[in-house]
Amino acid sequence: MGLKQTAVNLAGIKMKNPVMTASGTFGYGLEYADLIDLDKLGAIVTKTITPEPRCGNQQPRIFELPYGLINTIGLQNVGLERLLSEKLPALRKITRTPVIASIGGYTTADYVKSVKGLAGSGVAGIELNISCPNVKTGYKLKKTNYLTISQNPGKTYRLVREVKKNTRLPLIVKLSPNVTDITEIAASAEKAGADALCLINTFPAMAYAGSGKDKYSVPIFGGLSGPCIKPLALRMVHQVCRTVKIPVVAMGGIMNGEDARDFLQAGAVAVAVGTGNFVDPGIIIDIINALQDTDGLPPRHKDTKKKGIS
Amino acid sequence: MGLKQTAVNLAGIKMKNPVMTASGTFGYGLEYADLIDLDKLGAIVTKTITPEPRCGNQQPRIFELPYGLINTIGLQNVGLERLLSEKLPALRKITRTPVIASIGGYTTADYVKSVKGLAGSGVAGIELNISCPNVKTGYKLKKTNYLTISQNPGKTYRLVREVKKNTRLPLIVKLSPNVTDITEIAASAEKAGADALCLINTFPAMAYAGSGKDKYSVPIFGGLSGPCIKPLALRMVHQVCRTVKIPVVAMGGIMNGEDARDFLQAGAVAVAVGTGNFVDPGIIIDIINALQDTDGLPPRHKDTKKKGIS
Amino acid sequence: MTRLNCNIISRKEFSSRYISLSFFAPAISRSVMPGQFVMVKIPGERFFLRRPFSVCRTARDSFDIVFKVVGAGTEKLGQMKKGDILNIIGPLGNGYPFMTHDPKQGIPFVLIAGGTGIASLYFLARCLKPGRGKVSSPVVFLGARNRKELIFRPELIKMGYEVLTATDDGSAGRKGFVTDLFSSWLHSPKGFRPSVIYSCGPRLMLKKTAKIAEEENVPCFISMEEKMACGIGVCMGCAVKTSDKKEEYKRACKEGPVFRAEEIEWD
Amino acid sequence: MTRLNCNIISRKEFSSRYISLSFFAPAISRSVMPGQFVMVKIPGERFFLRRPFSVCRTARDSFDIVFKVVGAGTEKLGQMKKGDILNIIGPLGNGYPFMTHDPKQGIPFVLIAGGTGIASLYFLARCLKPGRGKVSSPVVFLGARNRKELIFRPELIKMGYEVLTATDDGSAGRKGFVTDLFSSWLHSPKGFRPSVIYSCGPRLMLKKTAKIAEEENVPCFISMEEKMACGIGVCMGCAVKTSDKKEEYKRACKEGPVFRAEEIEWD
Ligand SMILES: Cc1cc2nc3c(=O)[nH]c(=O)nc-3n(C[C@H](O)[C@H](O)[C@H](O)COP(=O)(O)OP(=O)(O)OC[C@H]3O[C@@H](n4cnc5c(N)ncnc54)[C@H](O)[C@@H]3O)c2cc1C
Ligand SMILES: Cc1cc2nc3c(=O)[nH]c(=O)nc-3n(C[C@H](O)[C@H](O)[C@H](O)COP(=O)(O)OP(=O)(O)OC[C@H]3O[C@@H](n4cnc5c(N)ncnc54)[C@H](O)[C@@H]3O)c2cc1C
Ligand SMILES: Cc1cc2nc3c(=O)[nH]c(=O)nc-3n(C[C@H](O)[C@H](O)[C@H](O)COP(=O)(O)O)c2cc1C
Ligand SMILES: Cc1cc2nc3c(=O)[nH]c(=O)nc-3n(C[C@H](O)[C@H](O)[C@H](O)COP(=O)(O)O)c2cc1C
Ligand code: FES
Ligand code: FES
Repeated sequence: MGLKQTAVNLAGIKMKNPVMTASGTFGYGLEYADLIDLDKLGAIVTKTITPEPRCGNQQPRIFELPYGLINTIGLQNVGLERLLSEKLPALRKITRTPVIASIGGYTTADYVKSVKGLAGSGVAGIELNISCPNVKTGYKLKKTNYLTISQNPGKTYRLVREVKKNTRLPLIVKLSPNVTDITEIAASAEKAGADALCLINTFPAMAYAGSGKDKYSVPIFGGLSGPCIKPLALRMVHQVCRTVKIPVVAMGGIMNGEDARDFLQAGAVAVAVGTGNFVDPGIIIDIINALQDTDGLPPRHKDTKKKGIS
Repeated sequence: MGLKQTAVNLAGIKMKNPVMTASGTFGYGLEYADLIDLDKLGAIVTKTITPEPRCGNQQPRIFELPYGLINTIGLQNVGLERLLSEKLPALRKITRTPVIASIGGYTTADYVKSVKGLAGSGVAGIELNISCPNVKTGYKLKKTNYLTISQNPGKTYRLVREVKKNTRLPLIVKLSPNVTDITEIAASAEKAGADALCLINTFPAMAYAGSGKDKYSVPIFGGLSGPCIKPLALRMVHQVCRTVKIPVVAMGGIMNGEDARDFLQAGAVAVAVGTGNFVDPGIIIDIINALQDTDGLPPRHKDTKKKGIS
Repeated sequence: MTRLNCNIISRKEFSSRYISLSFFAPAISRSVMPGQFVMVKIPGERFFLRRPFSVCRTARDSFDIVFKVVGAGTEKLGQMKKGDILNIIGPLGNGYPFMTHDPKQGIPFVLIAGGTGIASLYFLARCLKPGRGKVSSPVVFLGARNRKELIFRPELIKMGYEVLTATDDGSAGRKGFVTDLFSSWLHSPKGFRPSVIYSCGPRLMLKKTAKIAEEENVPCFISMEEKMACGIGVCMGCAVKTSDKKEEYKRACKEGPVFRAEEIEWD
Repeated sequence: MTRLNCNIISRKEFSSRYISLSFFAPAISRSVMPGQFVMVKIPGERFFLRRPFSVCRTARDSFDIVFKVVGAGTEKLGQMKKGDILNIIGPLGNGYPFMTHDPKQGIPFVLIAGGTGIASLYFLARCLKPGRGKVSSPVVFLGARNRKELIFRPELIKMGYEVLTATDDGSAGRKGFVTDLFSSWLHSPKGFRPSVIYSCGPRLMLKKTAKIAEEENVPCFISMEEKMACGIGVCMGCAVKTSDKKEEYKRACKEGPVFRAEEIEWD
């Protein structure tokens, strides 16, 4: 049984296999270089950067559950300039794997500034993070929060269209699962010119982080990731793959080859591993091997019998 | 350390403790009578009934995950008439615990018919299920699906107002978590006259149910419940308790006393146990004991420091 | 129906994948009927739901289950040892009705078991007096993947049953489906139209059995396995489609698991 | 930094809640420096994230950790036995810089440990030559809940350190905070302004230590514990607020866990 063909073309980004890293769980690609062979990855997605550096939220930022993780990092990042001057050149030195830069911001201008800055930087594509639940503002503030505008189809449309005008790089739009109907948002992004979609970002969640008597003094609000969100992510990927024509990158609780195959079967062109990297940095390589060793990529869009809500 | 005072008044329903059963996980209250003392419960919520009996969805209806459950029962129920003539009288014979009837339907008339039928039946309150993800229609059908109208504030408002006009019983409106902003829906229900809110129903989810070669032939779509949804439910309960004045019944993955206390701390007046009943029918009694034995009910609405999205 | 912490008092391996456990549980052993089942809580948080197993034998104070390792839950269950304690709810469901010899004709009954389906039928076989009708002894048709999985055969023979076997791989008895074996036996010189058929096994096998029973016009009771969340009738997860006008979907855990074969709507 | 499956070669119980484990791992033992830590994968699916532990001792081919059972993860870790294999990533982070005696004055250093904070400081104590300055031996201030939790005291004395202890319940040494002990020692006849302070322990203790160090104008290095998801610098979960203009939040796992005390922005 030889290795199976696993190369995919994601909106023009040529990947040797459909497995990439999820933004925010792989730093700027450099940190894992000691532990795994970066050349084996399909693509590397960097931590979301903003034009200016950001310092992120207060502690605690991490809350572990038996089946997932709540994080409230708040987009701590080195900023566009250091990404361009330090991180990308360093990464390029150690691997040829395509690098996708994830960008975030507070205004349309922020996003435009970042895509312009990334032109000619050597990145293979851009991921538009408009779905981070961890940045100030949120449910009480009525002001537009760009980092959650993927909860609104009109705003999504306008931002994506504007960004698209300013870059020739493949544009992947990352969506929030925290919406009534994700197909509506997906359609807006597609119409506005997105080359691919990425779903899903984390779910807004909450836990009481302390223990014993202190417990209720520290409510932690943040994004939920990990195995527990997989059934929700899979449903959304399945839905969206049946309503848009552009390719979908799927993620949400992928921990092994079988999880990855489920998402590919549901229609995704590529998958990303996030929280799994923390559990074990070797997971992503195991997943790539599993896809190559067993039966290759599953046939997509083949569900025939459908049940329940579909 | 004596037993702590745990009685609560839920919109006029006097409960000896704040722990009730979640609709659809406790049948019509009769089935568990051999195993647990029904008199100990705060309230019993019946399986959602529709005016006519319903036979529900095809097999498989249950998919187990290590941290939750996907079900696609499809509201199999005996119908209003048998509820009134068989189930409620039988239940009344064996317990004095308040019974709340959960009702569903396909038209406003269905709901109105059920509440009218329930007048004088001895039930202590009515739960309006407008959030079941498991009934035909769903994401592809554009036709109004009454069982998911809690995804739309306007429709929620109109249905609740209409039902409220036709009953004097306390009306608890059960909401779907599958919305962009649950506070908006909660506010509509409150404005329309709901006496209490119940959150959350299950999340639309998907899994491939087979194994090995057959795996991808059986995609199962259904509602996700159990421990994995707790961080999402807790976030929504916390949000809603800060935006409405009417009491909230909270549920989603409650498996022990600590889970129950988390929701009460977040602001809920009562909690419901669903999937936990399957794991162990004794769980609900353990939870009641835990609330009585330890520190009584936690002080509510007391979070001061807030982090992340709040 | 009770919920008990039950001590495992013995464990037997038929093969590495067929294991039987005995539980100390007088409250269950003294009331359970053949065809009824128990819901076993398998230790470990990841086994969220209890697992249903038929009772296959009882003693005064204990009962046995026998199961095949098919997934993570049965894998874990198979690792349990004498002295371990498991939480069990039972007895659950409705068992097989005892209709055996046709009193006028003395015609014996027949049991048709596929795979682990033998569990509940073995218990039934122990409770019914095999006796000997005018025609012949009651016959047990035993189907399995291979020789190793043909369990309880010696015990059944000793009790006075005639046992005919079929295996998928031909490693014992006839190669092929047990229903085909039954069918050709029926039309063979030794065959007879039984007074009643009891059957438990894979869905397809039950469907074929039901068809033959209908053709031959023999009363037939089958035990149906469906995925169960609660096992006691509250979740409606285990619905079986029936021809009943009033209650189209019946609960395998409550109205079943034993049904009259003609009631079932096969698809 | 490597990722290895490490065999537990010995296990020691200081008390039922203080346990130490030795792992066979030449790749780690030969390169790890005091103050560095490892991320241990605790068996069982429910332990989603790895747990960080300081290295407290090394031999040629092995290293030790010592930990207190505080939650489900350390509980499980405490049940591990000789021969069990755990997956470990390390060494991680930056250790304590070696600045010890003030060369001109011969003034010794001081270690201040609270609770499990002794782990990394014990390793440091073993690597630094305690020697004896003009003034006195280096001093270890050891604070813990109670007598039982004051670990490594005999070993430190044997190595030539002076060890002063404080316990919350007064069951050994002075009753109260170790920082108060340090503070009154400083102003006592035996006290001296140390050449450098190394400290590890609860946040509040570190904050107080930092304050004293600042007042006395002594260089001070502290090791900070923050919740960690990755331990290798990718998740930004372990951020520590610093006065650094360029990088306000530093990563405890990458730029730390050892920081210069004056860098930290306490709140
Ligand atoms: C009334 C009844 C009696 C049964 N009696 C026996 C018996 O005596 N001996 C025996 O070996 N098996 C019996 N089974 C089947 C047995 O319950 C399953 O093999 C077992 O639950 C598989 O668990 P698992 O974790 O190993 O498999 P997994 O496939 O990992 O289980 C995943 C989920 O699917 C359910 N499931 C899987 N297979 C079945 C099945 N065939 N029927 C129902 N649910 C299933 C499990 O309960 C669990 O919820 C019976 C089933 C029912 C409904
Ligand atoms: C760099 C570093 C070195 C450490 N060295 C030691 C040591 O040598 N000996 C020792 O006993 N302890 C040490 N700790 C603390 C140790 O990691 C925690 O006690 C342990 O993770 C608790 O796990 P648990 O599952 O028992 O607790 P739980 O509270 O159930 O853990 C839940 C989550 O919180 C995290 N967590 C809990 N307490 C802490 C803490 N104090 N610091 C960081 N994360 C925490 C856990 O890692 C886990 O992700 C160190 C921590 C850090 C950051
Ligand atoms: C610690 C952490 C940080 C994250 N940071 C980002 C980020 O900067 N940008 C982004 O688009 N997504 C971010 N995510 C979301 C992940 O990329 C991913 O969408 C999500 O975690 C679901 O995948 P998983 O379940 O495999 O982790 C972050 C997730 C985690 C856990
Ligand atoms: C098998 C099953 C059937 C359910 N049926 C109903 C129902 O009929 N009506 C309803 O409002 N909710 C129904 N629910 C949802 C529960 O009442 C509850 O809202 C949900 O399961 C979350 O709580 P849990 O995590 O404690 O189970 C059902 C849930 C399950 C698991
Ligand atoms: S398994 Fe729940 S009703 Fe049968
Ligand atoms: S723990 Fe992930 S960056 Fe430090």
